[in-house]
Amino acid sequence: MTRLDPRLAGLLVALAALLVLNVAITPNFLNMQTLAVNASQVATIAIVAVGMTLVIASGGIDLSVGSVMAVAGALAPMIFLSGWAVANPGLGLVASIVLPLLAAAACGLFNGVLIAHLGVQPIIATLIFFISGRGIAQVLTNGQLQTFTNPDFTWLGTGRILGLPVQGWIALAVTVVIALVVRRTIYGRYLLSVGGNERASVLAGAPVARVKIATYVIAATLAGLAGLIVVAQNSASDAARIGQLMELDAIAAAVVGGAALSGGRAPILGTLLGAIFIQLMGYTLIANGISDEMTLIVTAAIIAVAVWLQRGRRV
Amino acid sequence: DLPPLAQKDSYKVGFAQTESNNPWRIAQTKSFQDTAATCGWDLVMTDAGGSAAKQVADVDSMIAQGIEVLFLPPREESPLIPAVMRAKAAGIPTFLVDRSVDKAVATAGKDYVSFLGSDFIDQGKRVAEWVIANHEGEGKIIELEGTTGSSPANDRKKGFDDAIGADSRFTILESRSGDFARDEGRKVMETLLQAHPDVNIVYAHNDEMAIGAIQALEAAGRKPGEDVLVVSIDGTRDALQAIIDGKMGVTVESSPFFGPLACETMKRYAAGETIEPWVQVEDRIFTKENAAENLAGAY
Amino acid sequence: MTEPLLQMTGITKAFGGVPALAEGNLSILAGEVHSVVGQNGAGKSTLIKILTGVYRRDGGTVRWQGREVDLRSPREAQAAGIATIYQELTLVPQRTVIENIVLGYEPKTRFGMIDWKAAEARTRAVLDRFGIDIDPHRPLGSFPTAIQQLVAIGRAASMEAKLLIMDEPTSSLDEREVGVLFGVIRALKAQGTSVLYISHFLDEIFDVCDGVTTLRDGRTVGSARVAELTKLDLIALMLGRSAEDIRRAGMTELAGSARAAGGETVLAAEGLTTGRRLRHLDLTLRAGEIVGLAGLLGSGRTEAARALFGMDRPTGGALRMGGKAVSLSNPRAAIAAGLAFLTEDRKTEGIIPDLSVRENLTLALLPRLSRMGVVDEARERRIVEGFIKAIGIKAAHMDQPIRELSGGNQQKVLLGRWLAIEPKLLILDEPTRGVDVGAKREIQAIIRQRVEQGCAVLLISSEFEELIEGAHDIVVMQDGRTTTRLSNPGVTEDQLIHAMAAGGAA
Amino acid sequence: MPGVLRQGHLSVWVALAVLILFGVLRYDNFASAYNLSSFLGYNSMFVVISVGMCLVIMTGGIDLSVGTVAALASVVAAMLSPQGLIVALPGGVAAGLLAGALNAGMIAGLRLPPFMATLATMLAAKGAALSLSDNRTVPVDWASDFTALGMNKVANLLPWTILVALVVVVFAWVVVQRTSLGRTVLAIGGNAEAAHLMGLKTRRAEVFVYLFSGACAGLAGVFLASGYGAGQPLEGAGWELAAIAAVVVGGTLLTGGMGSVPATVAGALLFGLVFNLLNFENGRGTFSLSADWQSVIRGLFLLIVILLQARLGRPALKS
Ligand SMILES: Nc1ncnc2c1ncn2[C@@H]1O[C@H](COP(=O)(O)OP(=O)(O)OP(=O)(O)O)[C@@H](O)[C@H]1O
Ligand SMILES: Nc1ncnc2c1ncn2[C@@H]1O[C@H](COP(=O)(O)OP(=O)(O)OP(=O)(O)O)[C@@H](O)[C@H]1O
Ligand SMILES: [Mg+2]
Ligand SMILES: [Mg+2]
Repeated sequence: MTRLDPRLAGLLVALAALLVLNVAITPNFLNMQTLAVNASQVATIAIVAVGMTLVIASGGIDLSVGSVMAVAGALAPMIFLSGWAVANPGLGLVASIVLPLLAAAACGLFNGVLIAHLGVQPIIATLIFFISGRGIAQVLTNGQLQTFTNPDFTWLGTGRILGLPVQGWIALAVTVVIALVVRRTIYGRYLLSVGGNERASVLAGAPVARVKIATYVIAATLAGLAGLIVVAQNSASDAARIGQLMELDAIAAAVVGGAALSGGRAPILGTLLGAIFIQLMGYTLIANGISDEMTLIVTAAIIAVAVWLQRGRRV
Repeated sequence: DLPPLAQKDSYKVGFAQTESNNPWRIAQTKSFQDTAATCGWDLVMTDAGGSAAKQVADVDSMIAQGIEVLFLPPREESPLIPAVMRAKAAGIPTFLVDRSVDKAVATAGKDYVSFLGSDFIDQGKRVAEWVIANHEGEGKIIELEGTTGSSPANDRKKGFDDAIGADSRFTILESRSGDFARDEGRKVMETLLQAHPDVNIVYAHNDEMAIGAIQALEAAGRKPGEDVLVVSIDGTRDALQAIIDGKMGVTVESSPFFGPLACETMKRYAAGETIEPWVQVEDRIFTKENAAENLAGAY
Repeated sequence: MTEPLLQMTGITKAFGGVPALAEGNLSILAGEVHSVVGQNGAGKSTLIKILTGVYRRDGGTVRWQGREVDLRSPREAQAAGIATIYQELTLVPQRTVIENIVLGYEPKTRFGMIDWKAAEARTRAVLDRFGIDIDPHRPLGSFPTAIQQLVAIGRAASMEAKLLIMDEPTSSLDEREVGVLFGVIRALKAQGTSVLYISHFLDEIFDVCDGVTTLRDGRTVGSARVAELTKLDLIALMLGRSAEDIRRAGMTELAGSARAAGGETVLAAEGLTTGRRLRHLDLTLRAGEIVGLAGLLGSGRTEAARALFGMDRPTGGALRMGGKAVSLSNPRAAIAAGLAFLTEDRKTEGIIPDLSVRENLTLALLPRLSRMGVVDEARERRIVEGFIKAIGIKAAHMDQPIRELSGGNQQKVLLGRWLAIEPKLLILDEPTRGVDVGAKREIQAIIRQRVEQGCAVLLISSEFEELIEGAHDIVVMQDGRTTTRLSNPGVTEDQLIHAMAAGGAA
Repeated sequence: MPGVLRQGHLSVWVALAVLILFGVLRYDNFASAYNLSSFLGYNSMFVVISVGMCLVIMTGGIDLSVGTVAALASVVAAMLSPQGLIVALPGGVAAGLLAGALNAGMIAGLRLPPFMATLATMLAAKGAALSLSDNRTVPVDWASDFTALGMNKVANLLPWTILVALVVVVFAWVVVQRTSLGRTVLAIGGNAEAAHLMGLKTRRAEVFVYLFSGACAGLAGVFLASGYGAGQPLEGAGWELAAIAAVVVGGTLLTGGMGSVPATVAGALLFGLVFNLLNFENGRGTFSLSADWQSVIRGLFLLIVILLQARLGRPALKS
């Protein structure tokens, strides 16, 4: 039935080891607030990484997620701070969530069309938006930092449900839904087959272009969602900074979680665990006062080891 | 032996910005743009995207275009020396803005006209002095540093650490980079707060990180301004508001509005005046006494 | 007697606990052409890959030229004098033909640089030897499978090895190329080179081989001189049944399938043209009828299939279904219209290696297996279960990744993929390639059964026997055009060869 | 064998020619010796890392670490600069080689995916650069001959760095075109499994490309320290993407198996040229492009080149 990937088991062991280590050495590790902090910090990476996993499964890569976050994050305050939204608070709030997500989806559509219909290599196609997307966001906001107080909107980033941050729940929900989509739907099956062998998939009747476009749209929409969360969390939108380096974090989470950059595999739960692993590792280093330079070096070593543990063994 | 500058109505002026990824830089750029209209500048602007090497190449391309005056905020002390030297060789008077270059290699009055700006070390020191004067009892400090390796981060750290170290009441529990960003500052603060719940002072190298720290404190149920004192540098509108709201203690100004000063200094130079090597910018200090009145003028 | 050139004894190998080889023995004399036969999944390729260091063996010994050896990589094997053509083509499609022939053995100038002139000369010599006339500066991947296979053979044959291993080298060659290959093998043998020759075409074994070793379920069950065996003996040994059984069952299952009278036309091509390859295709395919497509290598049979299946855009002519002109713009449209196409290159155009047997088998069926985008997995499992039994797919379980299956079993899964959609027209390009005699009959039986139920079949095959016994009509192609239509029964091999060769290039 | 102007590589040369023509016609002083030499001086760093990246990508790999490795090498070279060029140059290159060896070990030895292995090295090199430099730029010894490499010019026109870069380019080109090592590099990218089964020395070739790329990054770091008078631990951000873009715009597929060294150089120069032209456009003052618009325009430009490439025919296999 469900194949429990031995890779996943390896990651779980590593995660458990990290937890034990923290309980032993990190001050005040075992309390609710620690969980809340980590859940809130991991949420955006996890959400983006889940989308990235789909893209990677299709045999692609998406460098533009950070820029898409910036675009969505720049749009939201522009909308709810506009005169119209102030006059219609309810509608304004909905619009300030839906419209940025649509804009993000449009960015994904752009990537997807370049890749699926014009045959541009994914890393380059998404590099275009990586370079210019943030510029667009900055042009939109005139380069200004937008700060605001809007409790309804900031609930997305600061609210709590059952004592845990809203965005943590959102990330969990996204993971579960996407995992089900991959496992149970025809889209998921086509996704894996397109990533596994594109030519054969075409011949077996898979709608390759549509699958790819859908994948980039999903990834971009999730990135947009993450962008909204970041903005809500900060009560500020800084187009120059939102989502910076997110593409690398997301790819790292996906790969540590067991995705293969050659495509054809989409371990969504693994991605969530991968994101948690990376988050917890960062937390451990900061909380224990490892210097910034050493943090970089230790992170590098841990990523290498984690990927080494993950690497698929062929006989 | 500085290149002379003729007195004219209009000049072709180069402004080689280092980057545009934070509100401070954007305000600075805008200040130069606004001044261009009033000061008779035909402004050539470039953006180095945070790369010192590209900034030198940008200056090169401006020299090729025949600018008459150069305003340069050097990204780093040493790497921009070639740019200063080449401008000098091309007969272009250069004014350094907001950061300086390595004094051992290039000197004001000889290689460039003057340095216009404030003193990052002094900014840090002034924050420390305010804390020493206004904090009662023991102080356990978390320091949120700017971008690792950048000169304002290094200088603001040095100024603060040296001054605060002189008073034995204070200990720095942890000092860590928040990358000059609100989001990163908040995340680091959230984590450090878990490890060091006994903290009662947060010193951030800029206001954005300070705001991030305030958010982290509030999310953890702490009361910034009451049980934790937050102090920083910049003087942004959000920081002044936080001071007014009682969540923040002090912010030392680091003004980005260089345009008028640049115009004035250039005119003085063209008129044949000898310019002092350091045209110091008077940085104000904002506390709850004067925050409200300065809110409107902040960026 | 002198010691054999190669002696492998008691070789064992298991993949993830599942044994592939339990007791592999193989002994090859210097200067002999030796064959290993066995059903799909018997362990032939595994045995070879163990010899050449692709896999590590779990147990057993290998003696090479009288000494015990442990070859740990293909490179070491080559250095020891063993050149290999693996079952799955292992060349670099993006690189030119020249590079693929000389890679690793480049002629050098005095300064250690590659001497491209000499490399080209060597390539031309190899190509000439096989009678191929192509531009060797073009990327190898731009040529059809058969050419690629010949290049692989040419590369290995030009290495001057002591032992040349060929794992199903003729699976995509036609009779003429096979003849050329045999000439080369005999010449090598005359020079004292040994050849290990694996093939499911038993006739070929009787043609060129001196000795034969039989594998069954990972065990060597016999080794003999070819001259002492009959074909029937060999099959019996492979399948583990008595010769009598086999005789009764007949050799080709396609033989004697009755033509359904007056089946209606499913698909008709009238003067179909694509780009520059397919020049003129006239073809009528009726329900309940098998039409064979014959032709020399490069005559455009695969191109014809691609055009029918909507893979290449037609530039002229018409395609009709049920009397109406249709245009199938892509495979998806073709599938929707009831077409199925089993391609000749299963590795690049067939399997999705990391997906399971189940997921591979139902790939084309998915739209019908799902409601509102959700796949009905229970039904899927039932269907796959049925096919695994019906076609006799040998897999550990249906969730095993297909890449772990032997070549022949992969082919069966792909056939299952197309049978599952119950097509109106089934296009089969070399469907029994790499399939053992037993399985070949099973596959043929399934095809016949489908035809009797009213399916139309277009059968592309380089095996005369399969065409003559199996097809109701045989259409012959030459140079991208259909030239002749021969009607069964009554077509003879001579007639077919004549029709294929007649006229020459237009 | 292959003409420099092969089909798939044509677009980059066309684009380069068009942009140069545009610049010469539109801007005064664009074609001046001053601009040419400063352009070449600055871009020699990108030429070098792009060539290293090109060979890596030919194997189907990628090297994300080039930017931070260059920064690390610049720090090392700056620290060695009092010993003179003769020590600092090899020292910086050795730092690059060390990082390359780390990559090679993880990729060819432990079989980690190149993307992740070099990502790890990217972080580690940054950490190392910051530790070594104590978080500060490291000024070079201006009294030594170290800065001669980066600041002096032949005939007051051609910077020494571009000449050194040219040597690297020719070396890479010869390796790819004329040695079995180079052909193995291409074969790995085409089909790694096949290359292994064909008995090629695939490990050796993989080790070579990562070492080479590391050395190129090291050399770029030396150029950086020497040309700008300091070791800069924070420089090099985004260089890897610039190099990848240069390689791809030069017609190389990221899946490997093909590619062109000269076209990669053209790709690197092309991107440098875009920056240069934008600076000149700003100077014309007809309209002032803000930094935000500049990145939008660069993205659009990349889009146009890519679309051009799709038009002029990809070097893809269509069979
Ligand atoms: N890499 C692998 N992983 C798991 N199982 C494998 C692997 N390679 C081969 N097998 C299994 O080993 C057995 C022998 O396979 P092998 O390829 O040697 O058969 P073969 O005799 O060459 O068959 P064919 O005639 O179909 O090529 C098969 O059951 C196959 O599923
Ligand atoms: N010997 C050859 N010399 C040159 N080109 C060839 C040769 N063989 C095939 N080709 C190319 O392949 C095209 C047709 O190949 P196609 O694959 O359709 O043939 P086929 O009859 O299906 O052969 P196969 O049995 O190999 O599948 C030809 O038009 C030609 O371009
Ligand atoms: Mg086999
Ligand atoms: Mg064919």
